[in-house]
Amino acid sequence: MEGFEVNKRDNDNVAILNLKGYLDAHTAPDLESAFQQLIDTKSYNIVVNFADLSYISSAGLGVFMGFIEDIRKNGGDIKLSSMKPKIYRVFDLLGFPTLYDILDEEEKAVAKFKDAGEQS
Amino acid sequence: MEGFEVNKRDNDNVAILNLKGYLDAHTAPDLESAFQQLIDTKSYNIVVNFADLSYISSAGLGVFMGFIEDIRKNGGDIKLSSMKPKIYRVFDLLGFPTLYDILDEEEKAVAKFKDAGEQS
Amino acid sequence: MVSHLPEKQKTYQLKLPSQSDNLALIRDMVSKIATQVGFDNDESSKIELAVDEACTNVIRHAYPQSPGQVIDVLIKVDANKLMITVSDKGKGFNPDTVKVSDLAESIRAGRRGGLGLRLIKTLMDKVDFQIQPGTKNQVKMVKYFS
Amino acid sequence: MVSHLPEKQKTYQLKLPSQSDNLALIRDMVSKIATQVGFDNDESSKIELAVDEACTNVIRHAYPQSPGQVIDVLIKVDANKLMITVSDKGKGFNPDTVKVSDLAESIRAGRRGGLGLRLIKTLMDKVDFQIQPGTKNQVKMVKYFS
Ligand SMILES: Nc1ncnc2c1ncn2[C@@H]1O[C@H](COP(=O)(O)OP(=O)(O)O)[C@@H](O)[C@H]1O
Ligand SMILES: Nc1ncnc2c1ncn2[C@@H]1O[C@H](COP(=O)(O)OP(=O)(O)O)[C@@H](O)[C@H]1O
Repeated sequence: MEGFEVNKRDNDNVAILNLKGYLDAHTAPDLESAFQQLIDTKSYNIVVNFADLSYISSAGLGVFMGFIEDIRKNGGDIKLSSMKPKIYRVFDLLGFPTLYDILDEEEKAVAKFKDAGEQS
Repeated sequence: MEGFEVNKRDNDNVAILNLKGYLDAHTAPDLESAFQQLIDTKSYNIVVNFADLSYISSAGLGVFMGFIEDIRKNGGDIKLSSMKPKIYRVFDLLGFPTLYDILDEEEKAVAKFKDAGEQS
Repeated sequence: MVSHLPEKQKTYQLKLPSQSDNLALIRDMVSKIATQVGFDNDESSKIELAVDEACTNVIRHAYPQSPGQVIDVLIKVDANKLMITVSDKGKGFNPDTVKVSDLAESIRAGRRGGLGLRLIKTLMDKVDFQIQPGTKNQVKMVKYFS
Repeated sequence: MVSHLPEKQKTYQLKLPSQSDNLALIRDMVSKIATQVGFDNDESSKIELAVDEACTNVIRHAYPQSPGQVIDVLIKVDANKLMITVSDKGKGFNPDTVKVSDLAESIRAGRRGGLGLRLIKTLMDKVDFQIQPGTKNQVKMVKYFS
Protein backbone atom coordinates (compact mmCIF):
# COMPACT_ATOMS: atom_id res chain seq x y z
CA MET A 1 0.00 0.00 0.00
CA GLU A 2 1.14 3.53 -0.70
CA GLY A 3 2.45 5.23 2.44
CA PHE A 4 3.38 8.74 3.47
CA GLU A 5 6.72 10.51 3.29
CA VAL A 6 7.88 13.93 4.32
CA ASN A 7 11.26 15.17 3.08
CA LYS A 8 12.98 18.39 4.08
CA ARG A 9 15.10 20.62 1.85
CA ASP A 10 16.50 24.10 2.40
CA ASN A 11 16.45 27.12 0.11
CA ASP A 12 18.54 29.74 1.89
CA ASN A 13 16.57 30.60 5.00
CA VAL A 14 13.40 28.85 3.85
CA ALA A 15 12.72 25.23 4.86
CA ILE A 16 10.77 23.23 2.31
CA LEU A 17 8.78 20.13 3.23
CA ASN A 18 7.83 17.81 0.39
CA LEU A 19 4.83 15.64 1.15
CA LYS A 20 4.22 12.37 -0.65
CA GLY A 21 1.46 9.74 -0.51
CA TYR A 22 -1.50 10.02 1.81
CA LEU A 23 -1.87 12.23 4.87
CA ASP A 24 -4.54 10.95 7.25
CA ALA A 25 -4.98 10.26 10.98
CA HIS A 26 -2.44 7.45 10.67
CA THR A 27 0.33 9.45 9.02
CA ALA A 28 -0.34 12.93 10.47
CA PRO A 29 2.02 12.24 13.44
CA ASP A 30 4.93 11.96 10.96
CA LEU A 31 4.19 15.45 9.68
CA GLU A 32 3.85 16.72 13.23
CA SER A 33 7.34 15.49 14.06
CA ALA A 34 8.70 17.23 10.98
CA PHE A 35 7.13 20.53 12.09
CA GLN A 36 8.33 20.04 15.65
CA GLN A 37 11.89 19.59 14.40
CA LEU A 38 11.69 22.82 12.41
CA ILE A 39 10.46 24.67 15.46
CA ASP A 40 13.14 23.11 17.64
CA THR A 41 15.75 24.48 15.26
CA LYS A 42 13.98 27.84 15.01
CA SER A 43 13.25 27.41 11.28
CA TYR A 44 10.09 29.48 11.06
CA ASN A 45 9.98 30.18 7.31
CA ILE A 46 8.30 27.07 5.96
CA VAL A 47 6.98 26.09 2.53
CA VAL A 48 5.04 22.86 2.24
CA ASN A 49 5.05 21.41 -1.28
CA PHE A 50 2.02 19.16 -1.93
CA ALA A 51 2.89 18.14 -5.49
CA ASP A 52 3.25 14.44 -4.65
CA LEU A 53 0.48 14.27 -2.07
CA SER A 54 -2.45 12.25 -3.33
CA TYR A 55 -4.84 12.34 -0.37
CA ILE A 56 -5.54 14.44 2.72
CA SER A 57 -8.18 14.26 5.46
CA SER A 58 -8.96 16.74 8.22
CA ALA A 59 -6.47 14.97 10.48
CA GLY A 60 -3.80 16.21 8.07
CA LEU A 61 -5.22 19.73 7.99
CA GLY A 62 -5.18 19.76 11.78
CA VAL A 63 -1.38 19.68 11.74
CA PHE A 64 -1.25 22.99 9.87
CA MET A 65 -3.73 24.50 12.32
CA GLY A 66 -1.75 23.30 15.32
CA PHE A 67 1.54 24.99 14.43
CA ILE A 68 0.56 28.17 12.60
CA GLU A 69 0.01 30.44 15.63
CA ASP A 70 3.34 29.54 17.19
CA ILE A 71 5.21 30.01 13.93
CA ARG A 72 3.61 33.35 13.13
CA LYS A 73 4.30 34.61 16.64
CA ASN A 74 7.94 33.97 15.88
CA GLY A 75 7.81 36.04 12.71
CA GLY A 76 7.54 33.09 10.37
CA ASP A 77 4.79 31.49 8.31
CA ILE A 78 3.65 28.21 6.75
CA LYS A 79 3.00 28.69 3.05
CA LEU A 80 1.42 25.91 1.01
CA SER A 81 2.13 25.16 -2.66
CA SER A 82 1.52 22.92 -5.65
CA MET A 83 -1.68 21.20 -4.57
CA LYS A 84 -3.58 18.87 -6.89
CA PRO A 85 -7.17 20.10 -7.40
CA LYS A 86 -8.51 17.25 -5.26
CA ILE A 87 -6.28 18.32 -2.35
CA TYR A 88 -6.99 22.04 -2.79
CA ARG A 89 -10.71 21.34 -2.65
CA VAL A 90 -10.43 20.04 0.91
CA PHE A 91 -8.50 23.12 2.08
CA ASP A 92 -10.97 25.30 0.25
CA LEU A 93 -14.08 23.65 1.70
CA LEU A 94 -12.80 24.37 5.19
CA GLY A 95 -11.86 27.99 4.57
CA PHE A 96 -8.07 27.72 4.63
CA PRO A 97 -7.43 30.09 1.69
CA THR A 98 -8.46 33.12 3.76
CA LEU A 99 -6.02 32.27 6.53
CA TYR A 100 -3.11 30.62 4.71
CA ASP A 101 -1.07 31.60 1.66
CA ILE A 102 -1.69 28.87 -0.91
CA LEU A 103 0.43 29.25 -4.07
CA ASP A 104 0.39 27.24 -7.26
CA GLU A 105 4.21 26.95 -7.42
CA GLU A 106 6.85 26.33 -4.79
CA GLU A 107 9.07 29.13 -6.18
CA LYS A 108 6.31 31.66 -5.66
CA ALA A 109 5.91 30.56 -2.07
CA VAL A 110 9.64 30.80 -1.45
CA ALA A 111 9.76 34.20 -3.19
CA LYS A 112 7.15 35.55 -0.77
CA PHE A 113 9.53 34.98 2.13
CA LYS A 114 12.45 36.56 0.26
CA ASP A 115 10.42 39.61 -0.79
CA ALA A 116 9.30 40.07 2.79
CA GLY A 117 12.93 39.77 3.94
CA GLU A 118 14.11 42.48 1.52
CA GLN A 119 11.41 44.89 2.63
CA SER A 120 12.29 44.65 6.29
CA MET B 1 -9.67 -0.56 -10.74
CA GLU B 2 -7.43 -2.38 -13.18
CA GLY B 3 -9.44 -4.43 -15.67
CA PHE B 4 -8.70 -7.13 -18.23
CA GLU B 5 -7.86 -6.79 -21.90
CA VAL B 6 -7.17 -9.28 -24.62
CA ASN B 7 -5.67 -8.05 -27.91
CA LYS B 8 -5.08 -10.11 -31.02
CA ARG B 9 -2.16 -9.76 -33.44
CA ASP B 10 -1.04 -11.97 -36.32
CA ASN B 11 2.44 -13.24 -37.15
CA ASP B 12 2.06 -15.02 -40.50
CA ASN B 13 -0.15 -18.01 -39.74
CA VAL B 14 0.17 -17.68 -35.97
CA ALA B 15 -2.40 -15.74 -33.97
CA ILE B 16 -1.05 -14.02 -30.89
CA LEU B 17 -3.25 -13.05 -27.96
CA ASN B 18 -1.84 -10.46 -25.57
CA LEU B 19 -3.39 -10.62 -22.11
CA LYS B 20 -3.37 -7.63 -19.79
CA GLY B 21 -4.62 -7.00 -16.23
CA TYR B 22 -6.34 -9.68 -14.21
CA LEU B 23 -7.92 -12.90 -15.42
CA ASP B 24 -10.47 -14.28 -12.96
CA ALA B 25 -14.04 -15.63 -12.98
CA HIS B 26 -15.27 -12.16 -13.91
CA THR B 27 -13.02 -11.61 -16.90
CA ALA B 28 -12.57 -15.21 -18.14
CA PRO B 29 -15.61 -14.89 -20.47
CA ASP B 30 -13.74 -12.18 -22.43
CA LEU B 31 -10.90 -14.60 -23.07
CA GLU B 32 -13.36 -17.32 -24.01
CA SER B 33 -14.87 -15.10 -26.68
CA ALA B 34 -11.42 -14.38 -28.06
CA PHE B 35 -10.70 -18.11 -28.37
CA GLN B 36 -14.12 -18.76 -29.87
CA GLN B 37 -13.43 -16.16 -32.55
CA LEU B 38 -10.12 -17.79 -33.43
CA ILE B 39 -11.83 -21.16 -33.74
CA ASP B 40 -14.64 -19.69 -35.84
CA THR B 41 -12.03 -18.39 -38.28
CA LYS B 42 -10.07 -21.66 -38.17
CA SER B 43 -7.00 -20.00 -36.61
CA TYR B 44 -5.62 -22.95 -34.72
CA ASN B 45 -2.01 -21.87 -34.24
CA ILE B 46 -2.24 -19.73 -31.13
CA VAL B 47 0.34 -18.09 -28.89
CA VAL B 48 -0.86 -16.45 -25.70
CA ASN B 49 1.51 -13.77 -24.39
CA PHE B 50 1.16 -13.24 -20.64
CA ALA B 51 3.72 -10.44 -20.26
CA ASP B 52 1.18 -7.86 -19.10
CA LEU B 53 -1.01 -10.21 -17.08
CA SER B 54 -0.72 -9.51 -13.37
CA TYR B 55 -3.12 -12.06 -11.90
CA ILE B 56 -4.76 -15.36 -12.79
CA SER B 57 -7.10 -17.72 -10.92
CA SER B 58 -8.27 -21.21 -11.84
CA ALA B 59 -11.25 -19.69 -13.68
CA GLY B 60 -8.68 -18.27 -16.10
CA LEU B 61 -6.83 -21.57 -16.40
CA GLY B 62 -10.12 -23.28 -17.17
CA VAL B 63 -10.34 -21.38 -20.45
CA PHE B 64 -7.10 -22.97 -21.69
CA MET B 65 -8.40 -26.40 -20.65
CA GLY B 66 -11.69 -25.90 -22.43
CA PHE B 67 -10.27 -25.20 -25.89
CA ILE B 68 -7.07 -27.24 -26.07
CA GLU B 69 -8.61 -30.58 -27.19
CA ASP B 70 -10.57 -29.02 -30.01
CA ILE B 71 -7.60 -26.99 -31.23
CA ARG B 72 -5.19 -29.93 -31.16
CA LYS B 73 -7.68 -32.15 -32.98
CA ASN B 74 -7.54 -29.56 -35.75
CA GLY B 75 -3.74 -29.77 -35.94
CA GLY B 76 -3.11 -26.61 -33.95
CA ASP B 77 -1.96 -25.80 -30.45
CA ILE B 78 -2.13 -23.17 -27.71
CA LYS B 79 1.38 -22.18 -26.63
CA LEU B 80 1.92 -19.93 -23.65
CA SER B 81 4.71 -17.38 -23.24
CA SER B 82 6.27 -14.63 -21.14
CA MET B 83 4.67 -15.36 -17.78
CA LYS B 84 5.67 -13.46 -14.66
CA PRO B 85 6.92 -15.89 -11.96
CA LYS B 86 3.73 -15.32 -9.92
CA ILE B 87 1.58 -16.39 -12.90
CA TYR B 88 3.80 -19.32 -13.84
CA ARG B 89 3.55 -20.63 -10.29
CA VAL B 90 -0.21 -21.13 -10.64
CA PHE B 91 0.14 -23.06 -13.91
CA ASP B 92 2.96 -25.06 -12.36
CA LEU B 93 1.06 -25.94 -9.18
CA LEU B 94 -1.72 -27.44 -11.28
CA GLY B 95 0.52 -29.46 -13.59
CA PHE B 96 0.14 -27.45 -16.80
CA PRO B 97 3.82 -27.61 -17.83
CA THR B 98 3.55 -31.33 -18.68
CA LEU B 99 0.57 -30.76 -20.97
CA TYR B 100 1.20 -27.31 -22.45
CA ASP B 101 4.22 -25.70 -24.11
CA ILE B 102 5.19 -22.78 -21.86
CA LEU B 103 8.01 -20.63 -23.27
CA ASP B 104 9.82 -17.69 -21.74
CA GLU B 105 9.60 -15.58 -24.93
CA GLU B 106 6.85 -15.04 -27.48
CA GLU B 107 9.32 -15.45 -30.38
CA LYS B 108 10.25 -18.93 -29.20
CA ALA B 109 6.60 -19.91 -29.03
CA VAL B 110 5.97 -18.58 -32.54
CA ALA B 111 9.12 -20.31 -33.82
CA LYS B 112 7.82 -23.65 -32.58
CA PHE B 113 4.86 -23.38 -34.98
CA LYS B 114 7.11 -22.31 -37.87
CA ASP B 115 9.62 -25.13 -37.25
CA ALA B 116 6.77 -27.62 -37.18
CA GLY B 117 5.43 -26.17 -40.43
CA GLU B 118 8.79 -26.56 -42.18
CA GLN B 119 9.16 -30.17 -41.11
CA SER B 120 5.82 -31.27 -42.48
CA MET C 1 -16.68 -4.88 -17.43
CA VAL C 2 -18.79 -1.74 -17.75
CA SER C 3 -20.44 -0.54 -14.54
CA HIS C 4 -24.19 -0.23 -14.48
CA LEU C 5 -26.42 1.42 -11.96
CA PRO C 6 -27.72 -1.38 -9.80
CA GLU C 7 -31.27 -2.51 -10.33
CA LYS C 8 -31.97 -3.77 -6.85
CA GLN C 9 -30.36 -3.02 -3.52
CA LYS C 10 -26.82 -4.24 -2.94
CA THR C 11 -25.27 -4.48 0.49
CA TYR C 12 -21.59 -4.39 1.43
CA GLN C 13 -20.30 -4.55 4.96
CA LEU C 14 -16.83 -4.14 6.36
CA LYS C 15 -15.95 -4.60 10.02
CA LEU C 16 -12.45 -4.07 11.29
CA PRO C 17 -10.44 -2.95 14.31
CA SER C 18 -10.59 0.77 15.17
CA GLN C 19 -6.95 1.48 14.40
CA SER C 20 -5.63 4.23 12.22
CA ASP C 21 -3.62 1.84 10.05
CA ASN C 22 -6.94 0.50 8.76
CA LEU C 23 -8.09 3.86 7.34
CA ALA C 24 -6.29 3.29 4.04
CA LEU C 25 -8.02 -0.10 3.69
CA ILE C 26 -11.43 1.42 4.35
CA ARG C 27 -10.88 4.26 1.88
CA ASP C 28 -9.73 1.87 -0.78
CA MET C 29 -12.72 -0.35 -0.35
CA VAL C 30 -15.24 2.48 -0.26
CA SER C 31 -13.86 4.31 -3.29
CA LYS C 32 -13.77 1.08 -5.29
CA ILE C 33 -17.36 0.24 -4.43
CA ALA C 34 -18.47 3.79 -5.22
CA THR C 35 -16.76 3.67 -8.61
CA GLN C 36 -18.05 0.17 -9.33
CA VAL C 37 -21.67 1.17 -8.75
CA GLY C 38 -21.37 4.17 -11.06
CA PHE C 39 -20.04 7.29 -9.30
CA ASP C 40 -17.38 9.27 -11.15
CA ASN C 41 -13.93 9.84 -9.63
CA ASP C 42 -14.91 13.19 -8.22
CA GLU C 43 -17.98 11.89 -6.39
CA SER C 44 -16.14 8.75 -5.26
CA SER C 45 -13.40 10.81 -3.68
CA LYS C 46 -15.97 12.85 -1.76
CA ILE C 47 -17.58 9.70 -0.41
CA GLU C 48 -14.14 8.29 0.42
CA LEU C 49 -13.20 11.38 2.43
CA ALA C 50 -16.51 11.53 4.30
CA VAL C 51 -16.13 7.90 5.36
CA ASP C 52 -12.52 8.48 6.41
CA GLU C 53 -13.69 11.36 8.62
CA ALA C 54 -16.41 9.28 10.26
CA CYS C 55 -14.00 6.37 10.86
CA THR C 56 -11.26 8.67 12.15
CA ASN C 57 -13.78 9.91 14.71
CA VAL C 58 -14.52 6.36 15.80
CA ILE C 59 -10.79 5.68 16.18
CA ARG C 60 -10.09 8.93 18.04
CA HIS C 61 -13.22 9.51 20.10
CA ALA C 62 -15.47 6.46 20.42
CA TYR C 63 -13.18 4.22 22.45
CA PRO C 64 -10.80 6.56 24.25
CA GLN C 65 -9.66 3.87 26.71
CA SER C 66 -9.29 0.94 24.34
CA PRO C 67 -8.16 0.99 20.73
CA GLY C 68 -8.81 -2.03 18.53
CA GLN C 69 -12.59 -2.12 19.02
CA VAL C 70 -14.90 -2.55 16.04
CA ILE C 71 -15.61 -0.05 13.26
CA ASP C 72 -18.57 -1.17 11.20
CA VAL C 73 -18.98 0.29 7.71
CA LEU C 74 -22.24 -0.66 6.00
CA ILE C 75 -22.92 0.36 2.40
CA LYS C 76 -26.27 0.00 0.69
CA VAL C 77 -26.74 0.90 -2.93
CA ASP C 78 -30.05 1.13 -4.73
CA ALA C 79 -31.16 2.62 -8.02
CA ASN C 80 -30.81 6.24 -6.93
CA LYS C 81 -28.39 6.45 -4.02
CA LEU C 82 -25.52 5.08 -2.00
CA MET C 83 -26.04 5.01 1.76
CA ILE C 84 -23.12 4.51 4.15
CA THR C 85 -23.49 3.92 7.86
CA VAL C 86 -20.43 4.06 10.09
CA SER C 87 -21.17 2.57 13.51
CA ASP C 88 -19.36 2.11 16.80
CA LYS C 89 -20.37 0.87 20.24
CA GLY C 90 -18.35 3.52 22.06
CA LYS C 91 -19.09 6.46 24.30
CA GLY C 92 -21.26 8.38 21.87
CA PHE C 93 -21.73 12.15 21.57
CA ASN C 94 -24.43 14.72 21.06
CA PRO C 95 -24.28 15.88 17.46
CA ASP C 96 -26.44 18.92 18.24
CA THR C 97 -24.15 20.35 20.88
CA VAL C 98 -20.80 19.42 19.32
CA LYS C 99 -18.98 22.66 18.73
CA VAL C 100 -18.59 23.34 15.02
CA SER C 101 -16.31 26.33 15.31
CA ASP C 102 -15.01 28.07 12.22
CA LEU C 103 -11.37 27.78 11.25
CA ALA C 104 -10.13 31.17 12.55
CA GLU C 105 -11.79 30.56 15.87
CA SER C 106 -10.31 27.07 16.19
CA ILE C 107 -6.83 28.31 15.42
CA ARG C 108 -7.13 31.16 17.94
CA ALA C 109 -8.36 28.69 20.54
CA GLY C 110 -5.42 26.40 19.80
CA ARG C 111 -7.76 23.60 18.74
CA ARG C 112 -6.61 21.57 15.82
CA GLY C 113 -9.80 19.64 15.24
CA GLY C 114 -13.48 20.25 14.76
CA LEU C 115 -13.38 19.97 10.98
CA GLY C 116 -14.48 16.38 10.43
CA LEU C 117 -18.22 16.71 10.94
CA ARG C 118 -18.24 19.93 8.88
CA LEU C 119 -16.55 18.11 6.02
CA ILE C 120 -18.94 15.17 6.22
CA LYS C 121 -21.95 17.50 6.01
CA THR C 122 -20.46 19.40 3.09
CA LEU C 123 -19.38 16.36 1.10
CA MET C 124 -22.52 14.23 1.42
CA ASP C 125 -26.10 14.95 0.37
CA LYS C 126 -27.69 13.89 3.64
CA VAL C 127 -26.25 13.13 7.08
CA ASP C 128 -28.07 11.72 10.03
CA PHE C 129 -26.89 10.66 13.52
CA GLN C 130 -28.34 7.99 15.77
CA ILE C 131 -26.58 7.85 19.10
CA GLN C 132 -27.03 5.21 21.79
CA PRO C 133 -23.84 5.37 23.90
CA GLY C 134 -22.26 1.96 24.55
CA THR C 135 -24.79 0.25 22.30
CA LYS C 136 -24.76 1.69 18.81
CA ASN C 137 -23.66 5.09 17.55
CA GLN C 138 -24.32 5.64 13.86
CA VAL C 139 -23.44 8.26 11.31
CA LYS C 140 -25.63 7.70 8.24
CA MET C 141 -24.54 9.43 5.06
CA VAL C 142 -26.31 9.48 1.71
CA LYS C 143 -25.05 10.36 -1.76
CA TYR C 144 -27.50 10.43 -4.66
CA PHE C 145 -26.61 9.45 -8.21
CA SER C 146 -26.65 12.67 -10.21
CA MET D 1 4.23 2.75 9.31
CA VAL D 2 6.18 -0.49 9.76
CA SER D 3 4.03 -3.62 10.08
CA HIS D 4 4.35 -5.65 13.23
CA LEU D 5 3.05 -9.06 14.02
CA PRO D 6 -0.13 -8.52 15.97
CA GLU D 7 -0.03 -9.12 19.71
CA LYS D 8 -3.65 -10.03 20.22
CA GLN D 9 -6.34 -11.29 17.87
CA LYS D 10 -7.62 -8.92 15.20
CA THR D 11 -10.82 -9.53 13.30
CA TYR D 12 -11.80 -8.25 9.86
CA GLN D 13 -15.04 -9.08 8.14
CA LEU D 14 -16.27 -8.36 4.64
CA LYS D 15 -19.74 -9.21 3.40
CA LEU D 16 -20.81 -8.50 -0.14
CA PRO D 17 -23.02 -9.74 -2.98
CA SER D 18 -21.99 -13.01 -4.66
CA GLN D 19 -21.17 -11.46 -8.02
CA SER D 20 -17.99 -11.94 -9.97
CA ASP D 21 -17.36 -8.20 -10.25
CA ASN D 22 -16.69 -8.19 -6.51
CA LEU D 23 -13.79 -10.66 -6.74
CA ALA D 24 -11.27 -7.88 -7.44
CA LEU D 25 -12.49 -6.00 -4.35
CA ILE D 26 -12.15 -9.07 -2.16
CA ARG D 27 -8.65 -9.85 -3.44
CA ASP D 28 -7.54 -6.31 -2.90
CA MET D 29 -8.81 -6.26 0.63
CA VAL D 30 -7.39 -9.65 1.56
CA SER D 31 -3.94 -9.01 0.12
CA LYS D 32 -3.74 -5.64 1.86
CA ILE D 33 -4.71 -7.11 5.21
CA ALA D 34 -2.24 -9.97 4.76
CA THR D 35 0.57 -7.55 3.95
CA GLN D 36 -0.41 -5.20 6.76
CA VAL D 37 -0.24 -7.94 9.38
CA GLY D 38 3.20 -9.04 8.22
CA PHE D 39 3.10 -11.55 5.34
CA ASP D 40 5.53 -10.94 2.48
CA ASN D 41 4.28 -10.39 -1.08
CA ASP D 42 4.71 -14.02 -1.97
CA GLU D 43 2.65 -15.34 0.96
CA SER D 44 0.05 -12.58 0.52
CA SER D 45 -0.50 -13.53 -3.08
CA LYS D 46 -1.05 -17.16 -2.11
CA ILE D 47 -3.66 -16.15 0.45
CA GLU D 48 -5.26 -13.81 -2.10
CA LEU D 49 -5.58 -16.60 -4.68
CA ALA D 50 -6.95 -19.14 -2.18
CA VAL D 51 -9.65 -16.68 -1.11
CA ASP D 52 -10.49 -15.86 -4.72
CA GLU D 53 -10.97 -19.59 -5.39
CA ALA D 54 -13.26 -20.04 -2.39
CA CYS D 55 -15.31 -16.96 -3.32
CA THR D 56 -15.48 -17.96 -6.99
CA ASN D 57 -16.99 -21.26 -5.82
CA VAL D 58 -19.62 -19.40 -3.80
CA ILE D 59 -20.48 -17.27 -6.84
CA ARG D 60 -20.58 -20.24 -9.24
CA HIS D 61 -21.93 -23.07 -7.15
CA ALA D 62 -23.56 -22.00 -3.88
CA TYR D 63 -26.55 -20.14 -5.26
CA PRO D 64 -27.14 -21.54 -8.75
CA GLN D 65 -30.63 -20.07 -9.02
CA SER D 66 -30.01 -16.61 -7.59
CA PRO D 67 -26.88 -14.50 -7.93
CA GLY D 68 -26.35 -11.54 -5.60
CA GLN D 69 -26.62 -13.51 -2.35
CA VAL D 70 -24.10 -12.95 0.44
CA ILE D 71 -20.43 -13.95 0.48
CA ASP D 72 -18.99 -13.60 3.95
CA VAL D 73 -15.21 -13.35 4.32
CA LEU D 74 -13.99 -13.42 7.92
CA ILE D 75 -10.31 -12.92 8.73
CA LYS D 76 -8.80 -13.48 12.15
CA VAL D 77 -5.18 -12.77 12.84
CA ASP D 78 -3.31 -13.72 15.98
CA ALA D 79 0.35 -13.90 16.90
CA ASN D 80 1.13 -16.97 14.81
CA LYS D 81 -1.46 -17.27 12.05
CA LEU D 82 -4.06 -15.76 9.75
CA MET D 83 -7.35 -17.63 9.53
CA ILE D 84 -9.84 -16.92 6.74
CA THR D 85 -13.34 -18.33 6.64
CA VAL D 86 -15.41 -17.97 3.47
CA SER D 87 -19.08 -18.71 4.13
CA ASP D 88 -22.27 -18.96 2.15
CA LYS D 89 -25.83 -20.05 2.93
CA GLY D 90 -26.24 -21.89 -0.36
CA LYS D 91 -26.76 -25.46 -1.46
CA GLY D 92 -23.57 -26.86 0.04
CA PHE D 93 -21.48 -29.81 -1.15
CA ASN D 94 -19.65 -32.82 0.16
CA PRO D 95 -15.94 -32.01 0.21
CA ASP D 96 -15.05 -35.71 0.60
CA THR D 97 -16.79 -36.84 -2.57
CA VAL D 98 -16.03 -33.85 -4.76
CA LYS D 99 -14.05 -35.18 -7.68
CA VAL D 100 -10.49 -33.82 -7.62
CA SER D 101 -9.42 -35.14 -11.00
CA ASP D 102 -5.95 -34.46 -12.34
CA LEU D 103 -5.43 -32.07 -15.22
CA ALA D 104 -5.01 -34.59 -18.04
CA GLU D 105 -8.14 -36.44 -16.95
CA SER D 106 -10.18 -33.21 -16.77
CA ILE D 107 -9.08 -32.15 -20.22
CA ARG D 108 -9.91 -35.56 -21.72
CA ALA D 109 -13.31 -35.45 -20.03
CA GLY D 110 -13.93 -31.98 -21.43
CA ARG D 111 -14.21 -30.52 -17.94
CA ARG D 112 -12.68 -27.14 -17.49
CA GLY D 113 -12.95 -26.94 -13.72
CA GLY D 114 -12.04 -28.95 -10.66
CA LEU D 115 -8.90 -26.99 -9.92
CA GLY D 116 -10.09 -24.55 -7.27
CA LEU D 117 -10.17 -26.82 -4.23
CA ARG D 118 -6.82 -28.33 -5.26
CA LEU D 119 -5.27 -24.88 -5.39
CA ILE D 120 -6.74 -23.89 -2.02
CA LYS D 121 -5.28 -27.00 -0.38
CA THR D 122 -1.89 -26.42 -1.98
CA LEU D 123 -1.68 -22.70 -1.20
CA MET D 124 -2.80 -22.75 2.42
CA ASP D 125 -1.32 -24.55 5.43
CA LYS D 126 -4.63 -25.98 6.68
CA VAL D 127 -8.08 -26.24 5.11
CA ASP D 128 -11.25 -27.38 6.78
CA PHE D 129 -14.87 -27.56 5.56
CA GLN D 130 -18.06 -27.25 7.60
CA ILE D 131 -21.14 -27.79 5.47
CA GLN D 132 -24.74 -27.21 6.53
CA PRO D 133 -26.68 -26.73 3.27
CA GLY D 134 -28.97 -23.69 3.28
CA THR D 135 -27.68 -22.60 6.68
CA LYS D 136 -23.93 -22.13 6.69
CA ASN D 137 -21.26 -23.61 4.45
CA GLN D 138 -17.74 -22.69 5.46
CA VAL D 139 -14.28 -23.11 4.02
CA LYS D 140 -11.74 -22.36 6.75
CA MET D 141 -8.19 -21.73 5.64
CA VAL D 142 -5.14 -21.12 7.80
CA LYS D 143 -1.74 -19.63 6.95
CA TYR D 144 0.97 -19.56 9.61
CA PHE D 145 3.54 -16.80 9.92
CA SER D 146 6.84 -18.36 8.92
N1 LIG E 1 -17.92 8.31 16.75
C1 LIG E 1 -17.79 9.26 17.71
N2 LIG E 1 -17.75 8.89 19.02
C2 LIG E 1 -17.61 9.82 20.00
N3 LIG E 1 -17.53 11.15 19.75
C3 LIG E 1 -17.56 11.57 18.48
C4 LIG E 1 -17.69 10.67 17.39
N4 LIG E 1 -17.70 11.39 16.25
C5 LIG E 1 -17.58 12.67 16.61
N5 LIG E 1 -17.50 12.82 17.95
C6 LIG E 1 -17.39 14.08 18.73
O1 LIG E 1 -17.61 15.16 17.84
C7 LIG E 1 -16.51 16.07 17.90
C8 LIG E 1 -16.30 16.76 16.57
O2 LIG E 1 -15.84 15.85 15.60
P1 LIG E 1 -15.08 16.39 14.32
O3 LIG E 1 -15.87 17.48 13.72
O4 LIG E 1 -14.78 15.25 13.45
O5 LIG E 1 -13.74 17.05 14.87
P2 LIG E 1 -12.52 16.41 15.67
O6 LIG E 1 -12.62 14.93 15.54
O7 LIG E 1 -11.32 16.94 14.99
O8 LIG E 1 -12.67 16.91 17.07
C9 LIG E 1 -15.34 15.26 18.38
O9 LIG E 1 -14.36 16.05 19.00
C10 LIG E 1 -16.01 14.28 19.34
O10 LIG E 1 -16.21 14.88 20.59
N1 LIG F 1 -19.33 -22.94 -1.91
C1 LIG F 1 -19.73 -24.02 -2.62
N2 LIG F 1 -21.05 -24.30 -2.74
C2 LIG F 1 -21.46 -25.38 -3.45
N3 LIG F 1 -20.62 -26.23 -4.07
C3 LIG F 1 -19.29 -26.00 -3.98
C4 LIG F 1 -18.78 -24.90 -3.26
N4 LIG F 1 -17.43 -24.94 -3.35
C5 LIG F 1 -17.12 -26.02 -4.09
N5 LIG F 1 -18.23 -26.67 -4.48
C6 LIG F 1 -18.30 -27.93 -5.28
O1 LIG F 1 -16.99 -28.44 -5.40
C7 LIG F 1 -16.65 -28.65 -6.77
C8 LIG F 1 -15.17 -28.48 -7.01
O2 LIG F 1 -14.80 -27.12 -6.84
P1 LIG F 1 -13.46 -26.59 -7.50
O3 LIG F 1 -12.36 -27.53 -7.17
O4 LIG F 1 -13.27 -25.18 -7.08
O5 LIG F 1 -13.68 -26.68 -9.07
P2 LIG F 1 -14.78 -25.98 -9.99
O6 LIG F 1 -15.38 -24.86 -9.22
O7 LIG F 1 -13.99 -25.52 -11.14
O8 LIG F 1 -15.74 -27.08 -10.33
C9 LIG F 1 -17.53 -27.69 -7.54
O9 LIG F 1 -17.74 -28.09 -8.85
C10 LIG F 1 -18.81 -27.70 -6.68
O10 LIG F 1 -19.61 -28.80 -7.03
